[in-house]
Amino acid sequence: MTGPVVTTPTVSAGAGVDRSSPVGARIGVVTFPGSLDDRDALRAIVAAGGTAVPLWHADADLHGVDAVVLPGGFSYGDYLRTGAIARFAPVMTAVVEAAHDGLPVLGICNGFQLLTEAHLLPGALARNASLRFVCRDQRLRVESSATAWTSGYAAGQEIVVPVKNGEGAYVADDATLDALESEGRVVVRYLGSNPNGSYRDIAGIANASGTIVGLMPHPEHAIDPLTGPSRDGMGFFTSILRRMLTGTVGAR
Amino acid sequence: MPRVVVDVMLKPEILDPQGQAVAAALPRLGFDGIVRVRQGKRFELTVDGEVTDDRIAEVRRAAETLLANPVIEDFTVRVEP
Amino acid sequence: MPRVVVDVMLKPEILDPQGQAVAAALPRLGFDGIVRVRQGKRFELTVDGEVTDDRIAEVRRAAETLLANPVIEDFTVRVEP
Amino acid sequence: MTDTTERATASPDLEQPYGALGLAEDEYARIRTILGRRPTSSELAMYSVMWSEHCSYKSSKVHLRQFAEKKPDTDILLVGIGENAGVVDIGQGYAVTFKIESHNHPSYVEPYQGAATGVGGIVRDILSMGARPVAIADPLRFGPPEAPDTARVLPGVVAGIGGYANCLGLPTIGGEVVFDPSYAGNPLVNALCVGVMRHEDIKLAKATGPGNLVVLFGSRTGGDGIGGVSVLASATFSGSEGTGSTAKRPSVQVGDPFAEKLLIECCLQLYAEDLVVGIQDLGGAGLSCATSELASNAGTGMHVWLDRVPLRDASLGCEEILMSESQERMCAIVEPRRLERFLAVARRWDVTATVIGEVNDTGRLTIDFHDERIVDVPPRTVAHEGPVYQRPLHRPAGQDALVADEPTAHRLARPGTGAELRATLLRMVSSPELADKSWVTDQYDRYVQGNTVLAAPEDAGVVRVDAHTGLGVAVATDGNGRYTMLDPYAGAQLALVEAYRNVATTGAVPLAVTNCLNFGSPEDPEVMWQFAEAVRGLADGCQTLGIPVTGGNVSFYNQTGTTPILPTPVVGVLGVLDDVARRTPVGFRHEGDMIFLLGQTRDELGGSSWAHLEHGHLGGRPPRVDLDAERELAEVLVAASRDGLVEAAHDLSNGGLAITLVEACLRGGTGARIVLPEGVDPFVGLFSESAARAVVAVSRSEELRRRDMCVARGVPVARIGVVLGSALEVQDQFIVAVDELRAAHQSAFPALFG
Ligand SMILES: Nc1ncnc2c1ncn2[C@@H]1O[C@H](COP(=O)(O)OP(=O)(O)O)[C@@H](O)[C@H]1O
Ligand SMILES: [Mg+2]
Repeated sequence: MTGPVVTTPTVSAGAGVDRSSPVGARIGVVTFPGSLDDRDALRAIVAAGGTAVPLWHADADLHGVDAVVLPGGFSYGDYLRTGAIARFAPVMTAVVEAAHDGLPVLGICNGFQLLTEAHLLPGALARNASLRFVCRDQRLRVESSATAWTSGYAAGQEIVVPVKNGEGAYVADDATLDALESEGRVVVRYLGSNPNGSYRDIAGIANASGTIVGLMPHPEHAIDPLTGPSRDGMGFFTSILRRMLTGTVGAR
Repeated sequence: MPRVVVDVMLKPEILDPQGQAVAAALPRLGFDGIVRVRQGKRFELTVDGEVTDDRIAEVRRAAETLLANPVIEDFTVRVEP
Repeated sequence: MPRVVVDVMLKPEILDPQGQAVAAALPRLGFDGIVRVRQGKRFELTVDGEVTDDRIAEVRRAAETLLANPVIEDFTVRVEP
Repeated sequence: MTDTTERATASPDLEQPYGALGLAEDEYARIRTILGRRPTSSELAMYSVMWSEHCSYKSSKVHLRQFAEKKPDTDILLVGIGENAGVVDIGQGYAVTFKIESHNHPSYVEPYQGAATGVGGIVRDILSMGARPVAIADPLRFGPPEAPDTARVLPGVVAGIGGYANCLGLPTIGGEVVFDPSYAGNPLVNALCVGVMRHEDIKLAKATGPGNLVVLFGSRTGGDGIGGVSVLASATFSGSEGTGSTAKRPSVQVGDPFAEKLLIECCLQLYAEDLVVGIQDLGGAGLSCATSELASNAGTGMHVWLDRVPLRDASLGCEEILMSESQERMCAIVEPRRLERFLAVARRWDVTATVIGEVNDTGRLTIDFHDERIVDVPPRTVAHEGPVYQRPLHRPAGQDALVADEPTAHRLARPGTGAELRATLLRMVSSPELADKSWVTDQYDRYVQGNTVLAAPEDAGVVRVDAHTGLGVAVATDGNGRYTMLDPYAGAQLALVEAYRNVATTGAVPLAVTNCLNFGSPEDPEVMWQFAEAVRGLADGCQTLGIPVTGGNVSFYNQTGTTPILPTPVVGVLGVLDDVARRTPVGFRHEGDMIFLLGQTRDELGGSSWAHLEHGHLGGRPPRVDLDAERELAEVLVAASRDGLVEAAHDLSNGGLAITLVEACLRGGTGARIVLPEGVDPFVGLFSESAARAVVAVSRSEELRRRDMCVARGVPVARIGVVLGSALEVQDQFIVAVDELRAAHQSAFPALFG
């Protein structure tokens, strides 16, 4: 958390590493007070072959990263609303600005909540319908491979990735939902039973250009069958690295 | 339809981490005039028929048993004007 | 010290599972007169000095930017009597 | 007016409310002798809380000594009993610390907050050893599942544990959910935490180095839990002398997991930069405990300016500040030259840190409040030289009758036909005691930190410690109040061997033990007999198995009215895996694998799930304990995992072979065809709870090696079937579809708790 670059990948040997992925792209992971899955996101980036760069909430400098991951956790305890206070962290000013200029951003769980609070993505995440925190291995369908973070999947591909949240119900008004659907911006959808009461089983969405993606499930916890249900989540990280290499980021 | 509001707040002596988190965030956003925040719950109840004294008494009992946790919370009941 | 209250409620069109759960529990406990429940948040803010119009405006801005999420929530600000 | 030492000397005859504070007359007299005067009200507060049962272990100490006396010969203990938590060497320069604690009474009063602050407390214990907390387990016990109060307590407790642990980023990897009417007014909420560190990072609670500073950091101090720590002290300070105010004080503490998360990260950075000399968490007895223990452990003195303590509630009197159990606080000893950096690290994590005192060499703990001396005591007398009691013991009058009431076929009707066996199995599988617990465990984040290799419903939780080598640890907790009621000596050992077996089943080598002893009142000689027997059993068991007790916790006064709970020693066993990739899971996953039963089955149904669930019966003797057999079984299971011989393994416990087979089938999503060994009564074979047994699944190609290994170690082994299809079939008895079993297994909790 103190050094600028994670040099020693904390990942088990050979675990889910995609040898064909490009090396070198620098992907930042922001640590807010209360972030929890920041190390796991860093680990997933390294496992995918990228260079993981820890970013600190109080530092408005993005250190020249090529993309940013906003990780899971309970930033500021999530006491007010999830992501509501983190949105005002100095680093977010830089992230929002860069995101408007096309910097790819992936928000996972708390990061998704934060993206909606920061109005980089529409809608909001509300309390789970069950009123309980839910942690389980979830079947998902990747609805769109036309984003910076899902280009490595086939549209319609089914994957299994953990969800773990207490406020993961995606809500928005009908007009917004209809627009998301018609513009192909629903990126992942829950299959089987909906874990949190999300409208239209939505698990993740993208902005219009496909650079910004937010989802409640945790792909960083599905990179190694030893510590997760599958390695199905790896595609989010290899997708962005491949996009970097081919220089198509933000220019869909 | 008539509406009865039950406000539930943590007892003053109980730690309120939620209120604290908000209070700590406000000055960072440039709101300096707010010195203390406590966060509680607000229930808006729509009651059947008129708001009689009996209804209010019922709401009060509901507040006591379900809406508030008397071990750590206080509540007030009032009819919305 | 003077107190300003901000009430935050989910917009009517947004699902309120907490309110629903309470509404479902009430009849089980024998409270039959309450037909609908919505649950929201209540913030009690203690402000510095007098409650001037400026202060109220500040609280309103704080509510807009931080205390409520206008995408899904409405809020009201009032000075506690 | 503040009650100063001067005033105490000048007014020796002032009446003091020591009785209301839970101190006996002779205890009060001893305090006067120690001080050579009457105590000030602050000193009285400190002694009363530190000499309470909870802090001083006055009734249990004479028994707990056996854990040290009978400690097996081992060099794995880097820090032994007596510190916040023991530390175990797991090799490769890594050390693990783990400990279990109870938060029973607070969780009854306010289930969510009681359980949440229970997690917070044990995590700080682990943190104070210098370790990063890496996992939680939560053994829980509640009243009857269908009781209305259980519907209040259980969901609240579970949400509280999840709410706190999830927010800290700690995976919850194991635990228990047990029901019995005796816990109705007194649920048991025990929490275990595991932490990992490098050997050189171990920290101790010692205030060494005169001139060093005492820094209090974390949350501000409020009026929480005052008096809560001395279970007997219901009296408040309102009647006492001094500054004690009459304001209302909360009886319940509210946890702030976000504050604790920051405290964890702050401490880990402080350790990494080597900025602390000694450190102690603030738990029960708050500052009274932290200051006196830090000074006493180091044999130094300490001076504290109590008015410097940052307060949440300005109306607190000095006695209350000393006794407050406000959560999320730590106390560090810091060299003056490191202070600036210390404070900078604290600021980085938004943690309030304040110098409240200084270490000196006076051998006394002195505390001032606004320039007046309110405490002047030898710290050892507060922290370590409290009263010790040899409480009277008495074997319960009804014990013989209880043991004589064997669940024989004559006394309790047993299912005779295949159809009856099938119906019995389905009823038992759908009882909350044996049903699927994912309603509970799905509320816990098991993935966070990215190192969880096994979690519920596996036999033990397994977390990876080192990603390069795959080094990891396994932990399991067990306890059985029914067995312990029938025979406390054997019951404690059965808890031990079950946890031990669970750890070995995953392939981990069992290394060390922690325990939480939940009992009724120590003033009841019959309860005290149960306690003494249980401790003796546990100490003997650990000695024979060769694994030391590294720490634990005693919780007395668990009773409703005068009726005590079932005596419930909960035992946690820690094991190590050189490579977690070798862990053995529970589920039968591969069609065609051969199923073996290891160990010997006897007609042992005393205290069993069957007797309890089908007949509401508790009597007879619990299953026989055979520690040598347990050790041999564990060796076979560990060796099999190391050599890659087994595809799955699951131990036998509550509900016997039948339940073990159901769980392995459901977990793996397969069926099995079982042929019970010849000469075995089908009912006994399926439902007996004989210990030292496990089921393993072996691929056909490994069958011979497997058998040889068992034979070589003298472990009885029988091939009982094959993984096959989508039904569980017990040949010549019954067949039941896995889907039907799953529906029965999964329905219980949602039906009860929504
Ligand atoms: N049942 C027990 N078995 C072994 N050690 C115990 C037991 N109960 C308490 N201890 C040890 O006694 C010491 C004091 O316990 P405790 O008061 O719970 O610690 P803390 O002060 O950290 O809360 C600790 O080292 C603890 O491990
Ligand atoms: Mg401790």
